[in-house]
Amino acid sequence: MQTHSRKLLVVICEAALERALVDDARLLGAAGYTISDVRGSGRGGPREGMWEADRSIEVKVICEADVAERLAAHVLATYGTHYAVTLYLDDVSVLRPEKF
Amino acid sequence: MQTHSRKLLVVICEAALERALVDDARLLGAAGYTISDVRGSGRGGPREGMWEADRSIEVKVICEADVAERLAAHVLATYGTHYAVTLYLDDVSVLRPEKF
Amino acid sequence: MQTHSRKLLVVICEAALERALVDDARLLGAAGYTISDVRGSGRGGPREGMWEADRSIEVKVICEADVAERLAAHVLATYGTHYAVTLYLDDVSVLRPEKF
Amino acid sequence: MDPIVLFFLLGVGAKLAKSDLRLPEALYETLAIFLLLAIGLKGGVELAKVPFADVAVQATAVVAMGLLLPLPAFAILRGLGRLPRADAASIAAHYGSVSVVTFAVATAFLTKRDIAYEAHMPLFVALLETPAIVTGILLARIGAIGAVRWRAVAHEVLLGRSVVLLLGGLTIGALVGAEGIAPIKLLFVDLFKGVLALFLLEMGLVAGGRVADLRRAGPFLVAFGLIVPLLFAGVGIVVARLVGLSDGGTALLATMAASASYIAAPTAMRIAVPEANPALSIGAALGITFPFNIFVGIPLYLHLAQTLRF
Amino acid sequence: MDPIVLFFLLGVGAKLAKSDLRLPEALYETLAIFLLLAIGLKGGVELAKVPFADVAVQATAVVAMGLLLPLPAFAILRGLGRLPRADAASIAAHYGSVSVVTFAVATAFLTKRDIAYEAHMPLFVALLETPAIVTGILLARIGAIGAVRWRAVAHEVLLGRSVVLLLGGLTIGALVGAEGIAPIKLLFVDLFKGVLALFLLEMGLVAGGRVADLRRAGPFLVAFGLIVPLLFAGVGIVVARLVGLSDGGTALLATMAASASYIAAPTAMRIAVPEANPALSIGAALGITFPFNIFVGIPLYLHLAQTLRF
Amino acid sequence: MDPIVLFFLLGVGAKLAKSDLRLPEALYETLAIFLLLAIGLKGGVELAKVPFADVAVQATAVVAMGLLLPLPAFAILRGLGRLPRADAASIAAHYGSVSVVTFAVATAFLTKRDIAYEAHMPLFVALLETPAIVTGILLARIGAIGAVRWRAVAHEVLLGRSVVLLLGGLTIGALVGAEGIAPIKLLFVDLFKGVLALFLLEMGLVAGGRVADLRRAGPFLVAFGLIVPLLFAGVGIVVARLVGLSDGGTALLATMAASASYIAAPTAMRIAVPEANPALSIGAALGITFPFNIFVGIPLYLHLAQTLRF
Ligand SMILES: Nc1ncnc2c1ncn2[C@@H]1O[C@H](COP(=O)(O)O)[C@@H](O)[C@H]1O
Ligand SMILES: Nc1ncnc2c1ncn2[C@@H]1O[C@H](COP(=O)(O)O)[C@@H](O)[C@H]1O
Ligand SMILES: Nc1ncnc2c1ncn2[C@@H]1O[C@H](COP(=O)(O)O)[C@@H](O)[C@H]1O
Ligand code: NA
Ligand code: NA
Ligand code: NA
Repeated sequence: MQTHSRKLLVVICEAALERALVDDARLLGAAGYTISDVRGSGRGGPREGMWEADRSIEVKVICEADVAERLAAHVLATYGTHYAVTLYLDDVSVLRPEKF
Repeated sequence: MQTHSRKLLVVICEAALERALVDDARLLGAAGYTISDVRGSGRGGPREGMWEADRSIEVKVICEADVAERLAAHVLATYGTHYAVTLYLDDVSVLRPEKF
Repeated sequence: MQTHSRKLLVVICEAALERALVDDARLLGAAGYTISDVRGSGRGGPREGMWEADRSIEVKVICEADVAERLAAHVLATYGTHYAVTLYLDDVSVLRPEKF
Repeated sequence: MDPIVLFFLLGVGAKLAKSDLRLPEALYETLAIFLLLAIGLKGGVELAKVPFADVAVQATAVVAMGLLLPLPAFAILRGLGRLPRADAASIAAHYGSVSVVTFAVATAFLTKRDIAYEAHMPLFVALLETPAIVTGILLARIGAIGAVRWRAVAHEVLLGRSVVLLLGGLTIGALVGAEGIAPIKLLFVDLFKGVLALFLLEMGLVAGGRVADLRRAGPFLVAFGLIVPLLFAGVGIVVARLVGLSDGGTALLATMAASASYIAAPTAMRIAVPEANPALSIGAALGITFPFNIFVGIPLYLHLAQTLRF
Repeated sequence: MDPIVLFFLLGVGAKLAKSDLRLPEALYETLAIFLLLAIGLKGGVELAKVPFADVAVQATAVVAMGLLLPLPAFAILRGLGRLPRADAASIAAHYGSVSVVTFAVATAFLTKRDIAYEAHMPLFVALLETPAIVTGILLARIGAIGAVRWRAVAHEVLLGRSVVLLLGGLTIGALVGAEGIAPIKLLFVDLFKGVLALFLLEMGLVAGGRVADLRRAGPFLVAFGLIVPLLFAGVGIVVARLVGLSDGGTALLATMAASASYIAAPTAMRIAVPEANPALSIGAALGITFPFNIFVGIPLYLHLAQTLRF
Repeated sequence: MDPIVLFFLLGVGAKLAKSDLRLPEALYETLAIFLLLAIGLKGGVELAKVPFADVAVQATAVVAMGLLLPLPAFAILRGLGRLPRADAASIAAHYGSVSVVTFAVATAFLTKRDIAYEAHMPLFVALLETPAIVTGILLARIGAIGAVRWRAVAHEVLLGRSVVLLLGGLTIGALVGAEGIAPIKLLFVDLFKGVLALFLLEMGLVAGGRVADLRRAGPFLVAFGLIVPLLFAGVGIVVARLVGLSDGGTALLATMAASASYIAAPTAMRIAVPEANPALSIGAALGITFPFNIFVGIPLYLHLAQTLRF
């Protein structure tokens, strides 16, 4: 089965950033995204998602390496300093390259 | 610590496929699966999960490479054309190979 | 863009372990964690998350390889026998190494 | 104007204005479960009082109507709309089936005006959900019936949430009767209208989100969503008269016929006829026909029911 | 028949029929929180009226009963059932503890028949939850008490959701009294029965899902789940008589003794005795004993309470 | 003592005791949506009765108050607290805005004592939410107004959930009037107090979780959270007197001025002034000022409103 390698960018951050991240992703060339509600803890302390300001999301974007890098850099530059943001990149393989 | 490499197949699709995917996974030899509710957007447009027909799920299956490939191929062949489906494969390592 | 490789440890288990896992992760040197509610099935049979004893969680920890291995080994040794637990390790790259 | 429909407008407005107002999905499910159970219970209590023979005749007529309604819809969609077979069949199934919430709004409308109706009408809602879906599938699969995963479909339509809750409520209501229900009446009867208002707010948010679909769907489907309900209401009125329903009951059956399903049908058709584009059927049912019915249709159908005599 | 238990049957039926009916987990939690708070509030209002001395005596007897009940259960499970120590201890803890919902169904049953009972009984529900769990853990760990993570366990049982909400409700109710509660009575008192019906629907869905466990568990555990409640109900009646409870109160204490916990106990035992197979205890408690009690047990216990005099 | 505030204490206690009691997030959202809608509906019904001119004058005064309140707060935070500009501006915005739940508790407090108040006060709650946020952003961005993403901010504050639901409820209430609301009164009016109690339980859990923030925030912010509400209450009373509100209405406006937003403001400031540390504003608003107001403030403000005459 022929597979094609892509990057998976995962951004875990405050729910307040959802709208902004979705726009950024589209602008920077991502064909889609997947979001799930999460809770957790990091340097910013625990975020249990019990109410508005305490909610976190995990945003997944599968895309070309360059798009992923641009998006990751943009996210850190724009939100990294003042928001609770964690992100990582992963190498994945997809079957329908045209989709991503 | 000795680890064993396996494939992680992730399928993001309409919630309507949950029952079918679970059956397929079992039939094609997966020992288990994990599902979470997600929202997102792709070529099929946004799916915000506000109600039945708008709900999406993410299905994770850890298994042998061949099982993953068979399952991935089957999912695309069976549901890829008419349903909102995105999938990718990833290389992961597990500690208890007999489980997967 | 300069990236740094880290390990992503994913533990899928009974919700009853949430508090314990979070403590273990901190003790063994993880700087943070992310949790989401999931459902699924494995050797222990289906866990549909319909009520307390039936709920499952997925815990993600991004950390140094040695921390990940210690944590993974600890989790299996402590909970692997009697609890519904599945875990896997993945190689990911992060941009802010000091965070993990 | 009835406050509950204003909640629908509030939802549509909020969505179109891109407000971040969003009802938690668990609330949506909870409200839906509540409405289905409550409608069933209320109907069941009355069902126990009606002679079986009468109900049997009416029920048969209603099921027959459900089986046949998709045919004219299909013809229109194929003939005038030039839609692909699968899409035409799927839309026909949605319109042949019934919208539980539209029915609930109609009953509230009648109650407010003290217009009596056969209180066992909810039984017909449950009976109307399924037949049109079967017809729709057959229309999509003529020549390839074999290809239909009937077991999966049957499971979807017969054991789907809405059928189970409606019939479950009907059965419980029929078994325990009026004073058996008394202790839970406050929740399932007295609070019904308020909960319906909340659900309409949610429906508004959802409908507001389908407007984009409609633009894609084009003028034909919009016209279809406005005209077919009138035709079907007419059919409903005729059937109601034939089985001797009261004016109120006639208005309700007309509303059922005129309403399009967006709960049972979408799920079932997605599984049975995946190649049909759900945006078309749901966009028309939710974006056009649902609002049309609650604002224009229901009062109109009542008027017709009260004036058309044979 | 009481409508609320029919909701349980509806749930079981839907699950066994593999319907996709599924109450959102948030709804399940919400209903549970509501029931616990409401039961506590109602009891608290009455608690304020009862002379402390009487309650103290009754409470002590109830706690003692909770501590001791697991012993005979454990003996049966080990002796006759030949179950591993951990499983026997865990199941014994579940049966020594109490099922809040079974208690609620029993109070509804009495209310419907206008049978009076000590209105502060909810206090005893709160008191019965914990002791049996402690005993169960000790039974599992004899010889290895040290190994028990007591802090975690204590946290689980004393600060677990159900104890906090029951005692919290009791305290608030006792502090503000009847007319203090008045403004929130509509929600916490008048709506109680309806909410209980919804919760029983959910319980039915859950119980229906445990049938597979029972098959694994085998005939002994099924018999255990049917017979032990009767024994425990007997104990409950004796204790109730000794502390001079009314017939209604006696029936309720019998029900508490006969019921098996599926909220507090499972969570606590999972942490304290992980090697015990939860499918056994939950399968028996939820799949056998819960339905047995709400259909057969409660009426029977009331009958016994009304007939057995000393 | 009012039972509903005891629910707040129960929540705080449970959280501090590290109980695993946790209301599902969907329930929190549902309760919030319900309260906002209900408050709006109730106010709207009355709004229809009041001559427009009077309301217009009062509304203008209230908006002006909202725009100016952040200024003294900002001065104190910068001058005495030596806080960074962004933090001072953000906290000032929170305190200039309003807490809907504090308002609800105050109305319950008045109702319990049969103290009349202008029933259209909810309009002012809706009007007070936004202005202070705008001022706060301007204070944070003096010299760099250009940098503000005004469109995003405007969207947040004008189309945020709370404004949409409050104004939506007000509009519906005003359109249908008292007897139009009747059929949904049971849910939105009669159940209000009970739902408010549940929400306060949740608020307690949240507030209990912010105590850590306060330790970080330090004594100055604690003092700020206790004293500024008194100053603002004074302002509120003066404004209320100027526009000729009744004693009850005056107490309510004082409460609004004294309360600090933790729904609209946090979300908006997070987007407009991200460098401000949310732990400070939320910690003070929720951990100090909210409890202070519901336990001490509200009774005090009423007393002042009844005694201070001009
Ligand atoms: N080491 C980590 N592993 C997994 N998730 C993390 C980690 N650090 C932070 N997170 C997640 O990212 C969110 C924001 O992180 P932070 O900005 O460090 O507070 C946290 O609330 C966690 O959900
Ligand atoms: N590039 C992508 N990255 C992450 N998730 C995606 C991507 N494309 C699609 N998805 C997810 O897959 C679902 C179906 O995709 P599609 O079939 O393209 O509409 C979407 O609703 C998203 O949740
Ligand atoms: N092969 C698998 N792939 C993905 N998730 C799995 C797999 N096996 C088990 N799981 C998840 O891990 C949980 C516990 O697994 P188990 O201990 O095998 O019952 C299950 O409920 C699933 O959610
Ligand atoms: Na129809
Ligand atoms: Na018991
Ligand atoms: Na204020």
